[in-house]
Amino acid sequence: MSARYGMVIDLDRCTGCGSCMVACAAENNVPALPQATARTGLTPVLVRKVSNGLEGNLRREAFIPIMCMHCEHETPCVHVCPQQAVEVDAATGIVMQMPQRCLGCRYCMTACPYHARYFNWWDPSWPAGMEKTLNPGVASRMRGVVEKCNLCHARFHAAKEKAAAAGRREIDAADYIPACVEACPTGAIRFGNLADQNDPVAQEAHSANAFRLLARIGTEPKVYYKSNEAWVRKMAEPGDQSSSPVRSTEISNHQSEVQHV
Amino acid sequence: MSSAALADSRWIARGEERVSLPRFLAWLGPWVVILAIGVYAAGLCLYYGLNQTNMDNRFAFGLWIFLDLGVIALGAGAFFTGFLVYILKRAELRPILNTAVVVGFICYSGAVAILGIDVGQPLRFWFTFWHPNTHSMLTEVTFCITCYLTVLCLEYIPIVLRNRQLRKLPSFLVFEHQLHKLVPVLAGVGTLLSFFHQGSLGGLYGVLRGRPFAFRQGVFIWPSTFFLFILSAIATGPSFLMLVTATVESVTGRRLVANGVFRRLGLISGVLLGIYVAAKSIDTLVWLNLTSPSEGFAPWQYYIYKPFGTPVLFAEIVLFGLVPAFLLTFRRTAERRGWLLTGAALACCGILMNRFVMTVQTLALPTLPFDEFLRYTPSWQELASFGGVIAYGVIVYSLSYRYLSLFPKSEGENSHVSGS
Amino acid sequence: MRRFLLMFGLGFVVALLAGWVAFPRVLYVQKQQPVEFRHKTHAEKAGVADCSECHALRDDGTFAGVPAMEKCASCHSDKIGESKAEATLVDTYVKPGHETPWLVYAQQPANVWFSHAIHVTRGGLKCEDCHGKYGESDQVKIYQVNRISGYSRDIWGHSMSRLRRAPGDGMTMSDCEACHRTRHVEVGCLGCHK
Amino acid sequence: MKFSRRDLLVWGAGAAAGLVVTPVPWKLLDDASKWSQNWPWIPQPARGPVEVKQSACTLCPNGCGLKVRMASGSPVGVAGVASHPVTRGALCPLAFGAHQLNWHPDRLRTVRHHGTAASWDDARIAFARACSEGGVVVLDGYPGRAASAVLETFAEKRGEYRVVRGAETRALMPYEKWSGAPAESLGYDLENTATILSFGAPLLDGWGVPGRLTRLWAERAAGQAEPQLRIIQVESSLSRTAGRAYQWISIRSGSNGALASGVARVLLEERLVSAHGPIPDLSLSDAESQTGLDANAIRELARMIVAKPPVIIIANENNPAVAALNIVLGAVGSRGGIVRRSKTAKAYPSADAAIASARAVILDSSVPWNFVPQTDAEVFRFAAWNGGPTRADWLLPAPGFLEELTDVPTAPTSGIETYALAASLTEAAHQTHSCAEFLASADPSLPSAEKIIHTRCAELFRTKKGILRSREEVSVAKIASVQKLEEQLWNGAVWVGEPASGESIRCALKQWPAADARSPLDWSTSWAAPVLPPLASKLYQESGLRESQGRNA
Repeated sequence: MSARYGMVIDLDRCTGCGSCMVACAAENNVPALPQATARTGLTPVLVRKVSNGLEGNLRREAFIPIMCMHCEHETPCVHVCPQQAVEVDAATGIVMQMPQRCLGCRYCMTACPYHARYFNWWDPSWPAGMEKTLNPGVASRMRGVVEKCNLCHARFHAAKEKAAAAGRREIDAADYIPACVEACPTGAIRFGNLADQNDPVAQEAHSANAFRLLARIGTEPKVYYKSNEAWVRKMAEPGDQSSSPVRSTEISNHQSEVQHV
Repeated sequence: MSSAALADSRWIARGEERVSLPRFLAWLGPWVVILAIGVYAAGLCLYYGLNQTNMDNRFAFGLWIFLDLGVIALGAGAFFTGFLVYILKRAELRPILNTAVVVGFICYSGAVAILGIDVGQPLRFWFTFWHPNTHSMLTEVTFCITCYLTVLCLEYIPIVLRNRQLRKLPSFLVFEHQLHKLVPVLAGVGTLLSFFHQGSLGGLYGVLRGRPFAFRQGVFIWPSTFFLFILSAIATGPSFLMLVTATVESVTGRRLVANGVFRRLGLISGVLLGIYVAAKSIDTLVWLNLTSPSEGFAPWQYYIYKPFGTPVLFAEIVLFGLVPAFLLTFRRTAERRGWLLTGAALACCGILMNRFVMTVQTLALPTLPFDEFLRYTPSWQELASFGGVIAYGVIVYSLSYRYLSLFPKSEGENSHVSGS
Repeated sequence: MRRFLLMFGLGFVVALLAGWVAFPRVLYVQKQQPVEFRHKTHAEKAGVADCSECHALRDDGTFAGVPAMEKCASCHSDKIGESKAEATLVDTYVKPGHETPWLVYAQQPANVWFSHAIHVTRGGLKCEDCHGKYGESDQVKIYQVNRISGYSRDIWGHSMSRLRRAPGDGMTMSDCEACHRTRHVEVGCLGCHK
Repeated sequence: MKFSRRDLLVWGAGAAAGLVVTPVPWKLLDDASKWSQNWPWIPQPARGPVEVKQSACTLCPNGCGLKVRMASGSPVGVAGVASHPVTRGALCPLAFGAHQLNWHPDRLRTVRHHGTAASWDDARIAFARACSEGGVVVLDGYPGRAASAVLETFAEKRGEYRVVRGAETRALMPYEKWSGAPAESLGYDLENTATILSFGAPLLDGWGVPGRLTRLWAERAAGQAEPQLRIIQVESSLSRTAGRAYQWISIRSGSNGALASGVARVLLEERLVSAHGPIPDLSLSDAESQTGLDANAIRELARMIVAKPPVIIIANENNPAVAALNIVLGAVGSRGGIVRRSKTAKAYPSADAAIASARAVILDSSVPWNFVPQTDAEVFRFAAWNGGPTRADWLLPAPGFLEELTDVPTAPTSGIETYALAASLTEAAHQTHSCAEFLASADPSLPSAEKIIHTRCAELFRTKKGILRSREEVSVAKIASVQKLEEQLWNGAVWVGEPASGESIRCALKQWPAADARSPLDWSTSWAAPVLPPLASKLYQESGLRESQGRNA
């Protein structure tokens, strides 16, 4: 039976600690390049800070982890890739990016409304000796290709192999948990099979305060968010933000860094 | 006369008068320098990777894509003139046919060269042919541009082979003759290919569901921009040819084509531009009132960021659309060379502006509600490669003009103004 | 015209020879295995009946590949017989405790993920379906490595044209795909890549 | 036969046509792209089996449970241990990239004396000379370890042993002063509390054992309108904790003591608490003007904190006025309050005071890099990473992450006693020695840390108290031998003591203490490594989530 892996991220639980980002980078052999900036670095999952736009003690902030949304319908990146380096996997629903097939045209990056795709502007490198700490399940990429969250596919491989060795066809759900989900200290990021009606994550995805970013574009993302706070839910859709312009510090902090040498 | 000049003169078509070799070299010199810097910059990008540019994850396309879209749009004159001459049998346009082919060749080869730097892994270019994604507009563009560039080469080769020295080789002459017979067929094929890739280039952005500023509703299987790009390209292609020819005329001080040709080109350009402006206006209204709101984006959101306010939209449609359409169509303005060329220049600016808006503004605008408007300034490497392509164009055109017979000889002889 | 054909033909033939005969020799570097290992000897004399006795799956389902020194040392802690290979194995590797730097014919690049457990345990493939009958060979093969890509020759297969190949010759992605197609097993890109 | 130019052209055309039907162009095209997929200068992970080891983190004194994936002798991934009694699987963000720390460019690789490279022998000679000339002060940032015992034994003979405390332990110092129970033996019974009033402590942002309270908060409070656990955060600006708290009370910075006094006054005057205590001198209107909160807000806060008992007050520093509020609330020595988890822990002298007479000061690698001893003596500083400019005379490279065999005593804020062992999972990348090893080489009569660990395990086995927590729970009484016990501990099991009893803390508070206006130290003082794992600095650099802390890779 084909699965539809997805996530529900409870924004009320996210403290913005960034564990997901570090764990993701370590799992996926993302290099820590000193020359990379907010706009040229690789952050398959990126925690964005948003606020309700008010000041003083009325101010509230929330953190939104953004990764590939694994769009189910008319997946923008899959449609535009000229050489089938991206596909929606029929068996899992995972949007798979293949850096080895990638031409580096970056058309998919312009197509992605969530900016969840990252280009390798540099060849990856690590301080001498640190390459020993690379995760054997993931090949490092080279410069000139696009990468993104593949839902920790190395872990899916391991789970599949373990199941096969035991003679099973289906993986054990406990064996396949992406790094960000595993790392989240508050359990804000939950992972499951959205196609399975009995999966608590699937149920949560359809609960009252669950929402998806830019749902009206119609790409059916499989990453859901959840918040009991109305102002946070308003972050999902563009609209009347003009009255209270919402600033994302992530971008404004680094505006000056756009021009690099 | 030095031996070099003597050797040089033997390559110039008999009866044609050209500037002296030193003057020609002096003209070429600066362009060669610009080209050399461009090649060096491109080399840096290939060797060190695209970190040499100022593009980033959010501004994943930059100056180069604008250049590609721009020159390919301007190069549309090549296929369209071929179409008019060979398919619609408008023989009066034949004098500019060679120029059209050379300009087309320059634009397309320049665009392909820039694409070769712009992709992160140029060695994998053939994957697009081996593992094509038929849903992708970029696949369509790649296939058509590659094929059409081949067609342009086949159209350009006979022009080259007719050079005074080269035609001495008998087999070349035979080859040229055979190839020449193919030209009407090539024009047909070229037209078909060009229709598709000009359209696909429009589709490239029109299909971007995730970029509501660019996304357009489909007509058949293509977004409306597919057709708008074809229309705008064929509308401005003749204008650009007119500008190129006029520029060459003023640089060389010779009248190269009859005024009637310009008038005819202007009329074609103007009428098509008028149709384009009407279609673009309808498209804009549909997009602002239906497409964009249905995706949850209020249209005014796109125009609150400086410098991309509503004046840009106005300029694109009225100043660089409607105005040149009038200038090029109506006799009172079109019969005056100054107004005609102003109209042509405005039309070319308009298409460049359209391509700029589609590529750069689309990426600068936020999609997520907590995103910000983005800025990007090209690096010197990007600018230098850009300049390199322009210089390449000027050099190829200058060489072609000097050594090949681009314009019918009679025109050149009769309207000889000064002996430059 | 005759001269034209002659010259053209001459060029054609020279290119053919260069492309089909000289090119593969230039493209691939030949390397010797560190020890003259013989599968046949092990099967016949040491009574190793099954590939998995040495090439085993680990507990977590991963494939151990070429066995570690430990495995060799379990029999070859001292020299068995007088052969030169035996001496090399014991003196150079077993006694000092160094791993033998075997050159792995079927080594896939870093971006490939291949699970023996899935193919063998679940899919029921036999070793020779992919590896050919190398397990019965009496001689250690020369290891050939592509100068440009760094791939073992066994990945492309022995035939340059890849037109007429013995079963188990070649392990490119097309070979994987072909087998998957005939068995109607669909996997995405990341089914086999990492 | 003579070749003409024409012949050459035709020959070339033939060759070109021939080449097309050979593998040359096609194979080259294919191989060139394969080359681009396998560029030799791109590091690729090693091939080989992966195994998972369970251990404990030793980067700071909180000893979180770690699951470490090992490949080819190197750690390649870090995750939390779900069965860990305190962290329950949660870790701080830095831990996930900590396995890269050993290769950090700022790793100390050689002994350095005044900035120039020296040898271990040079350091030993210099230290021996110093020892022979006068006293030695040993500074430890992580007391309670077997290695600490080595340090202490050495110091007893040759000088003095002092402890550098993190902000969390410093916040417990007033209770040590008032009750005599050492701050090292006190902890917070967070698991049983219902209301936490925090005076600027970054509770959800790395405070204490980083995962402990975040887990509790996530289970009992996050996203709930009426949470089981209320965190009330008093802070001048909107911090991560303030933003996620049940209530955020914004006051002027530096007025924590005044607010605590004001709240205490309301509690006592309105008889909201049954306990008695000295009434603060500060009037409510003074508290009002100092904090910027109006009197009603202070009253409301007082009512709010007693509305859902048990309540606990957490300070972010050694602030007696804030600490006294806990006494007023009766939260010291009671369930859900501040508990004494061990009766055996000793009180240590603090390292804050100036070091008057010593010939040498030696700093264990657990002392935070930014701690500067006030001394004129020769300073020997152990550290695994170079945290920037230092006044130490000697920099001595210590073992890095997972390189050292050590034991892991109870975390400073923990409400229960725990004990774990951390094996040396990976070979030291450089020639390193721990401070304890160094001292043992100076004084061969010192016991080795390993021997002390054996003794401690034997002691645990002998008392038969507590349980061992791993994937399953085993009572120590049921373990067959001390070897079994030790083996399980080396494999990552955690010994958990019996729940603390509260009676043993009696605070004698005669007079309301003056508010201590000292500004709180950065939370990162509890983070012993002076540098961030490269991935964490990358995170700060690229996400803007935090101001850059520490030094980048």
